[in-house]
Amino acid sequence: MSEEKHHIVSYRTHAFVLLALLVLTGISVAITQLEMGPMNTLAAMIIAGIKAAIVLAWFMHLKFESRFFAFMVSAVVVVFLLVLLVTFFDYSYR
Amino acid sequence: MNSGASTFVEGVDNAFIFILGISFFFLIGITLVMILFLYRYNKKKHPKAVQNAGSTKLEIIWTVIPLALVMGMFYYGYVGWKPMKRIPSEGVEITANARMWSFSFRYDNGRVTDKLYVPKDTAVILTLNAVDVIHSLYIPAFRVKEDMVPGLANNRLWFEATKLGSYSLFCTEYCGLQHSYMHTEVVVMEPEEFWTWYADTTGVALPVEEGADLALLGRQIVESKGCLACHSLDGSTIIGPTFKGAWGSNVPVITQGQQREVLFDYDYVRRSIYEPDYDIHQGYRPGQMFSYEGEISEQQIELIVEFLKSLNE
Amino acid sequence: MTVHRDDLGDKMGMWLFIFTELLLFGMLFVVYAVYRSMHPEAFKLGGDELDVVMGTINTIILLISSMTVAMSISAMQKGNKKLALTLLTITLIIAVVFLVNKYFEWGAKFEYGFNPGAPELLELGPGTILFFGLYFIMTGIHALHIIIGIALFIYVFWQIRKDKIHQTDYVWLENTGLYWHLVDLIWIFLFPLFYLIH
Amino acid sequence: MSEANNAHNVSYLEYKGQYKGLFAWIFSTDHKRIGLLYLYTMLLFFSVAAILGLLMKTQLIAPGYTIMGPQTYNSLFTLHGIIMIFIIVVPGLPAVFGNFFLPIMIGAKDVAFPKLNLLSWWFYIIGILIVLTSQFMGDGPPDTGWTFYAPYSFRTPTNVLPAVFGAFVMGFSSILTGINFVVTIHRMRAPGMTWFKMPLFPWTLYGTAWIQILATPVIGITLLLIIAERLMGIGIFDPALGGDPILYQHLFWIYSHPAVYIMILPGMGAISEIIPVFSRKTIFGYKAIVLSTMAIAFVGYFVWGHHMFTSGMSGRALYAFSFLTFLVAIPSAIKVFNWVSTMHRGSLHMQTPFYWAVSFIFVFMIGGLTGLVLGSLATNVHVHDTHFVVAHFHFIVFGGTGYAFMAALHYWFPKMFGRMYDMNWANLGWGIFFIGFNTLYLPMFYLGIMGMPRRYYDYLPDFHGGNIVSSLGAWVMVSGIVIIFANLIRSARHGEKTSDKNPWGGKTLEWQVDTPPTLENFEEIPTIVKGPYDYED
Repeated sequence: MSEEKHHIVSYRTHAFVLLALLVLTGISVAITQLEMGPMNTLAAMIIAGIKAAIVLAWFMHLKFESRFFAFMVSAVVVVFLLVLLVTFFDYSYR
Repeated sequence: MNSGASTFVEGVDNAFIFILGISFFFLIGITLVMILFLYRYNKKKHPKAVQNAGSTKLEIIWTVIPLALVMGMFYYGYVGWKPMKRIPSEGVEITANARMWSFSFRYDNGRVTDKLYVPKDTAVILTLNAVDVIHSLYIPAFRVKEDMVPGLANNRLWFEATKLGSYSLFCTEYCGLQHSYMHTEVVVMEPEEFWTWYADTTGVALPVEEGADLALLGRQIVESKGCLACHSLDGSTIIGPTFKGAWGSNVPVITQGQQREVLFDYDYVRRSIYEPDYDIHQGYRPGQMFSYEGEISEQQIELIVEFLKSLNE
Repeated sequence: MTVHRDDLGDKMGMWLFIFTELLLFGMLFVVYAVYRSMHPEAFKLGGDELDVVMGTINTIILLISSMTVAMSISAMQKGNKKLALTLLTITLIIAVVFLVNKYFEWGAKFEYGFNPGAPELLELGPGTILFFGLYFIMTGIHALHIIIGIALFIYVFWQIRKDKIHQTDYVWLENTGLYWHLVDLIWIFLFPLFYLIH
Repeated sequence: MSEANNAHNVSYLEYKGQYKGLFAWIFSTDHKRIGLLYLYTMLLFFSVAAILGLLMKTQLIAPGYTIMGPQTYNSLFTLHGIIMIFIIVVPGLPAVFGNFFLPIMIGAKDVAFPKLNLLSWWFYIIGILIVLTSQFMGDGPPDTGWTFYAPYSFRTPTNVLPAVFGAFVMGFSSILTGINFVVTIHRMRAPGMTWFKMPLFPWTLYGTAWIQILATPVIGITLLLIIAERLMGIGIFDPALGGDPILYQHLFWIYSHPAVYIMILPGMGAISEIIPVFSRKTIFGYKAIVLSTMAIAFVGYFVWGHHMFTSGMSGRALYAFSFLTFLVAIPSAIKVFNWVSTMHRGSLHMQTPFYWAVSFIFVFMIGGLTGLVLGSLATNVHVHDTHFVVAHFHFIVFGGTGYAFMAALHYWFPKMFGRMYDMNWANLGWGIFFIGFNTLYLPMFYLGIMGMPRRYYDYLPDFHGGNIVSSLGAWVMVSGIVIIFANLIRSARHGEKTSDKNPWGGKTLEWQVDTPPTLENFEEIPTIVKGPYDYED
């Protein structure tokens, strides 16, 4: 089924994506140098989540693939988060 | 079912009866229906099948009814289990220690026993410790069980015995070679009798009578502490080196990475019991034996030495 | 037999494989979360021992390499074989540089005795032992993926040179790219969790 | 291509490819040949593990030393568990019948990645070989049990590493098969075969494949951590270094509970194929069975903690897991009701596969209902880690998957080999096996409720009665297995030849192709217009 149309991502877009990722990396390094207690980790994880989403959407072409791919990825992330949550049913109440 | 002897028995057995009752009903009912179908709709009697692709109504019925039933089971299970986790603030506190492959029970006054002695109609709170690997303390007659996990702090189990007598206590978490021999007994006594027994701390120091067979006493200690599970008396290698002919020999050991030879004497025996990984007998693995400090007293070591000496005769 | 070709199917297979990788690392993150919740202080002290500058450099170059791979796919789609090969070469070099950095980082940790089983580490207590145990296991398995990625890139490079991978049949390149982005994704989480905790 | 070797009219068994002899099999990428490769490997190892089981039951016939010492006993139940779980029931139906029939049932010429499929078998074989080296090398056979519980698995001096590493390698086999099946089902269904026109066996394989993909990496990393622990002492699970052995159990069961559904779902699928065919009636509640399959696959992922009710976990985790466990019981119940309803007013053909299917429902009900006892908190505390659990999971894994495997084997046998087995011997074997099976495992429920712990080499005299019955049952059951296997092996070589495309009157696609199938299964890919079990004519 090679006749399907492929979306070609331009070099410019790639460069912008990289720029965004580098800026976010800078922000996360800077923000974790501040003393914010547990908020540090939260902030770092949120930024990492955004970076991951950007990589998935543009570099990994999820934005341009069939919707089913994005659905599968989200399902896997949900399964992982649920496993983490259920595990902490034990560790939070020991 | 075996005789119930603690306050948990009623709750647990109610859950058993509820679940098993429903289970038997469905098992027998569905099996009979199937047998009936096999008979009535056999191709000889019923050559043409009547098609029926399903019924949403039936699907809903047999989703909702079992759902209600299992929620009932969940409820009974929860009710029977809840008191096990509600540990009372007062009671007889005992520390249960497990190691490969024996239990020992330490009372607040320092008394250490192989069997678990408890008073009747009194809350008993066990703090569960394990030295080497995971064990599990199980008293079927009391319907209690909890794993004894090394490194897990504040792992407790409680029960209140309601009948006099002695009951089996098993290790139920597989823990190696002698797992199936790792069992002892719980002895339930009248409270007065228990407190008299408890106050009798003469048991802490061994009464060695004049002229007693010291080697025999030593042998009893070696047997009750489970040493023979790893150390043979006939010269064969089990997990650790044999005791046969060991006394007075020169043992090739590795001490902190250095090879050397040490004399198998009182000091060596004592160190091997209290700090087993200090001198590793060459050809054997470290980390196999854990310290018996607090479980075998100095006096007991002297008796063990007498026993080891006797093996050379 | 007729040759069966289904690019979308191949890509789907690659994604499914990526899911297994995500969950494999995912469980390490679960382990990390559990032990960090048990020993928050020791993990902070452990994090202080890691070199933020080195970590940041590795993050930046890995992100750049992700872009060069993505660009090489675009180049391949446009039929620019030469550019695709150049971009792949840059990616390969970056992958090697990442490993070299890692080698020096690990070497420094070994020197200080933070490697598993080192007597110095054993004296620092359970939290620190677990932190460095996880550090070595997680960055180690990540580095292993980088090595596999390098092997894949070399193979793909060769295939492009031989025109086995070309403008109308480049699913191997795409899938290798996906794999490389996965390596990047994992690092995006590893970096803050190990280097940026204070 | 010469006419005699045309992929459209030569049976897959006779097709001459690039290689000859044994190599024509072990290097074949044909999904049917790969299916048979798995079948032969499994039958071989099943026989080995069954003998190990028989030896253990013989040891237990009386208290004390009967025929072996404790170290031998411990390594036997470890090997029995590793072989049965990792080599037989986890790959089980998907690897044998899934490989053979999935493409045919959905109207495809092969799976999506035939080479990967062969690689998957090679990973499987290499994994087996690595596991086997553990028996002959180093410090003696491993004695940890198939669960490799920390910290015992890195304290014991026995040869645990190869066993763990072999299981790890077999994980790749499982993952690759899962990926292959998901892509095959998504991309290669025949024109007109919509999702809800797909037969139920492929549906269950689809659910199973997802669990294989999402759960197997968990055991992979867990086993790697055990290896790292043993080799380097990283401390992740070692309490002496601050690790938490209970975390090992979490990770282990995050895989190993879904693995139970990897084992049982395809079995349910096979039963869902057999019952309508031998009732000459469309399956009752097709969509309900599909939905319950997917529900089991999803919820089954979050109930692992019920293996750990007495492990020292927090109380809140306990009742969350107990609650979820009861939820996952419902979809299985729905399936049983639908199967029985399919038989209602059918025209039942009493033949060997149907005997197996009906007895499957019976033993599976016992397994499922005793699972309720284990899912409930109060009763679990009493029977956890006793013979009750051993009986329960043998009823599910052997009674469920094992019976379904035998049912599927007797059902598809003529299609696979182009020969028919002897029905009388097959029925006799089934009867003896069924009696032996129940005599063997039912007393274990009683022993468990009486309080006999599992993995016991020796026991107190109180437990003697139940053990005698159980051990005798083992001998009866193994006699049944011998009859069944002897009949099948003889028939595969010398049985009555048949080219009847459809001996049982099935409606799914595999009964429309040649017997045995040609190399490419279909001369022309069919277009599907009807549902899978359409008996309306």
